[in-house]
Amino acid sequence: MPVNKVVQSFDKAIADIGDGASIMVSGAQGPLGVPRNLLLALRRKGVHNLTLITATGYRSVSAARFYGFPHAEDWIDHGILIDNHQVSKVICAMAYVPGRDSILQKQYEAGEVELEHLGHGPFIIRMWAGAAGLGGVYQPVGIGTILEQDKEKRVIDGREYLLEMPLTADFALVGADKADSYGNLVYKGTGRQYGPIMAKAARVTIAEVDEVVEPGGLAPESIVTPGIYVQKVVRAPPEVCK
Amino acid sequence: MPVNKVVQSFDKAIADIGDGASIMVSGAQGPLGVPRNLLLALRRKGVHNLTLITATGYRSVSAARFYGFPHAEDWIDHGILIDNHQVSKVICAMAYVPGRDSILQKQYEAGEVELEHLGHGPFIIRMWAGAAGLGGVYQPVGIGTILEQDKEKRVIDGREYLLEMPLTADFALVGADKADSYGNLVYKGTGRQYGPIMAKAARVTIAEVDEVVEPGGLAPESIVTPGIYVQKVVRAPPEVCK
Amino acid sequence: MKERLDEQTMALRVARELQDGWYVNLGFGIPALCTNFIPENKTIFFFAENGLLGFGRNADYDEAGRLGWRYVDAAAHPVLPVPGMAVFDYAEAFDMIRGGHIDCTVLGGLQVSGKGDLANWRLPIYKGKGGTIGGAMDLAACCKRVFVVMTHTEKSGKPKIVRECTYPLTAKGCVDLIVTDIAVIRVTERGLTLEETAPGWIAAEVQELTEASLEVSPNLRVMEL
Amino acid sequence: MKERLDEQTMALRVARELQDGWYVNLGFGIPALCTNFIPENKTIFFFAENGLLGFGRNADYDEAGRLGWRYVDAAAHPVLPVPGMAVFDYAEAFDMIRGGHIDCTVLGGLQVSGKGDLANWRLPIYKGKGGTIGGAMDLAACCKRVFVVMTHTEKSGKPKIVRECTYPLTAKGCVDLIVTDIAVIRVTERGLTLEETAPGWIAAEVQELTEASLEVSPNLRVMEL
Repeated sequence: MPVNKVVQSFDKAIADIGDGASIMVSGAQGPLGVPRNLLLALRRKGVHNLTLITATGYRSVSAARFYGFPHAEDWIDHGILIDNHQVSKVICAMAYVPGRDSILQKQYEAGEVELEHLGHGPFIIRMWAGAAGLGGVYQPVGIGTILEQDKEKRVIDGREYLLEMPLTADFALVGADKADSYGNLVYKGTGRQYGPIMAKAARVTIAEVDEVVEPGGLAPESIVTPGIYVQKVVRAPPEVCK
Repeated sequence: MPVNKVVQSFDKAIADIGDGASIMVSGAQGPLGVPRNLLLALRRKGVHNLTLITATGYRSVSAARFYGFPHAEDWIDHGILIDNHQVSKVICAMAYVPGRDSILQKQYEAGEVELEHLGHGPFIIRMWAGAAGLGGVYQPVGIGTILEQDKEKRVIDGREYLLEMPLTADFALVGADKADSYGNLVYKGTGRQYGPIMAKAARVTIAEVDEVVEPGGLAPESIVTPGIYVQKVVRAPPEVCK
Repeated sequence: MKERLDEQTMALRVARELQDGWYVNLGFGIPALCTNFIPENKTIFFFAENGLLGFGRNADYDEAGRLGWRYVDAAAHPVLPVPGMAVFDYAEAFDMIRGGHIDCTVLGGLQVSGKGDLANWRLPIYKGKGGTIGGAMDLAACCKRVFVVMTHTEKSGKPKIVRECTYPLTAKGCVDLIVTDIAVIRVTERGLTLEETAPGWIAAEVQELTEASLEVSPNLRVMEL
Repeated sequence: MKERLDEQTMALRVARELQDGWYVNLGFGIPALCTNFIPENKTIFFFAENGLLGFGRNADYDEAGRLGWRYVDAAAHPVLPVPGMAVFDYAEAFDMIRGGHIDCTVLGGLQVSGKGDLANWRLPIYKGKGGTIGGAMDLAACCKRVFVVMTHTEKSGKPKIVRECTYPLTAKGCVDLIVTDIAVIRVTERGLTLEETAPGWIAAEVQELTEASLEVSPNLRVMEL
């Protein structure tokens, strides 16, 4: 059978995601790379107790306002799952600005949501360790800070390091520019961001892309995420958000 | 001053490499990616006591024969430095086939050369740890094998891992397809191989390329090795080896 | 002497285990011959540890020259690109292996033990640090499935399927399936199960040439070739 | 009250420290203003931790729209591409930081200690797990040089250059240079050295507003602006 990873609807693409799943979602800076329609499908489905592994613990409404997008209040990113109370744990690089009316802060302080606030480098290196099959890595960031808590510290060659454990997930939802039907992905500009690392770190990766091409439609050297890391591809309708 | 990393001769490009330097050299499979002219310059210069960090401990004459290249016996790769007795230590993924008249084997058994034979994954992950500023990584390959020797073993989540330490070098010599004058590199086909990881892991990277273009001559998304990892660029004369 | 399967036929048999859509690594030697036996209605993505996924057949010298030796596999053989192929570097390739993303590796073997230990990277006669480990340990330790294809015995007649490996180990407990020139043997938690014999061979004759003990499958059958 | 430098002037002063050919990260706020003060004869490659190296000035809404919001910096501001720019992913970006490949980061600060400890990611009033660490700890701990640009005191007048940081730490002993609205102070192994004062300020007045003790450089001079 010719392999074809293209799925015809967003609801079908996320059909296997159930209550209690762990999910990495790309997106943080700018409108590119956010798998908006997959997130909307997940909100429609209403699954609960999700573990959300994302850059931030909030919806980037202020960024959307900055861009001057009409309807910035309706900005869609991973934050909609927190806002909709579908998340029971957040693992992120940036949690929230205390006191700035954060929905996550309220849920966290009410005991509704568990929070792991990692900082950016540790967030990324843990996903990388998960993607690359490592048992753990010693990294130098966070010495003398709150990140030391509960972590093994070790001096190697005269420098201090913290042991970080691998982070994987049941699913990754990533936004990309183009896919072929084998799941090979290319990204546009800084829309690349977390796509490559999350696609590698999750067991099942679902990509929302602007364009689907036949195998051969992407030059072999230009492929950023090889199809081995991608299980499903779904095409976004043109220009939902602008 | 406009930054321009292009150097006009191979001898100038390697001028800073002295006795006792550690050097990573790309190349192993096929003719692409081998920095032939930099290696020839290093042989001309006659520096000694080099630590050579390369895929193999031999010159790929048999591969060259297989390709049907004329003068396969004169095949140029990192092996010429071993053949010329300029190397006092080899760190590699594949050392030699015992008994097959290997020059490294003779030098090693005569006590002339020190040898670290790592296997491929550990070879690469150690360079990666060096490139990425890690203190060490726990990786699962080599359990129950000779690779366990002298390594810390640790059970994490029920699986055994070995601790690998970072590997860096004073210099990397890499072969690439094109560079711009800022040192951004792109590679052709499987000529990519070790270029990206060695360029990141060494303190000074010298790239031998088939073509030099102005900044802007490479699309931002197409760049594989960003110029931050590359200190010098030198253009190869057309088609020395075929 | 009874007739044994030739290398092509062994490759044919193991190739039949490869499932549609799998990402598969083939070792040097007999494993590499599997490419000749993938039916048209199956898509297998072949992986080369030097940074290729989904490549085509070997290129001859002229074809390679026309392509500027642009794509070679891990054995340094030039290959043809096919639509949907991806190129990357060694670091990405070994992340794929170590991260458990490769569905299957087919490897040659010098010895396989009753527990599925594999020895395939060096003969034990040499005692020094040398040899060529390469990617063998990574592939054997980390791929989702490890299939070994090899002659059932050494040229001297010495069994290669043994109680304990005496040759330098590649990885412990990694082998899932052994295809030889006289049998197909599955490795399970309970040990080795003889599932198929080559035409003309019976279970007792296979056991005779095997040092480790074989459990005979209730569904033992003759290989279909 | 004596006149202090405004934000643009602080940025001008710290920007003068950036050397031709450096790869430089600029934090949010005052550090980001440095882009306005790079002379034409200097090439500085600006790094954004979301995967950009060598980008140009901020794009306005129309420019960003025409570019399809293709390039944004770590603060989510659209930027213009310039020739020689490279794009990559977060993993590569943090390898660059952690691997010590970035020549310099210019960061804002809440507190800097006499030993060069930096606190800049969260006010201490909040006790929970929240806040936005982001890449601050990585940049401060791993870049080759860390320059801090900040007002010399809090709005209340409380010194920000202190004996020991009381705010949550970003990184220990990381700061090389502090540029404030009244002084330039270098951090060495011996402590803090006052190298420059803003026009109209003398060393004793700067020390007055500084909790940590300052050694006055024998070459103390007035900032050239």
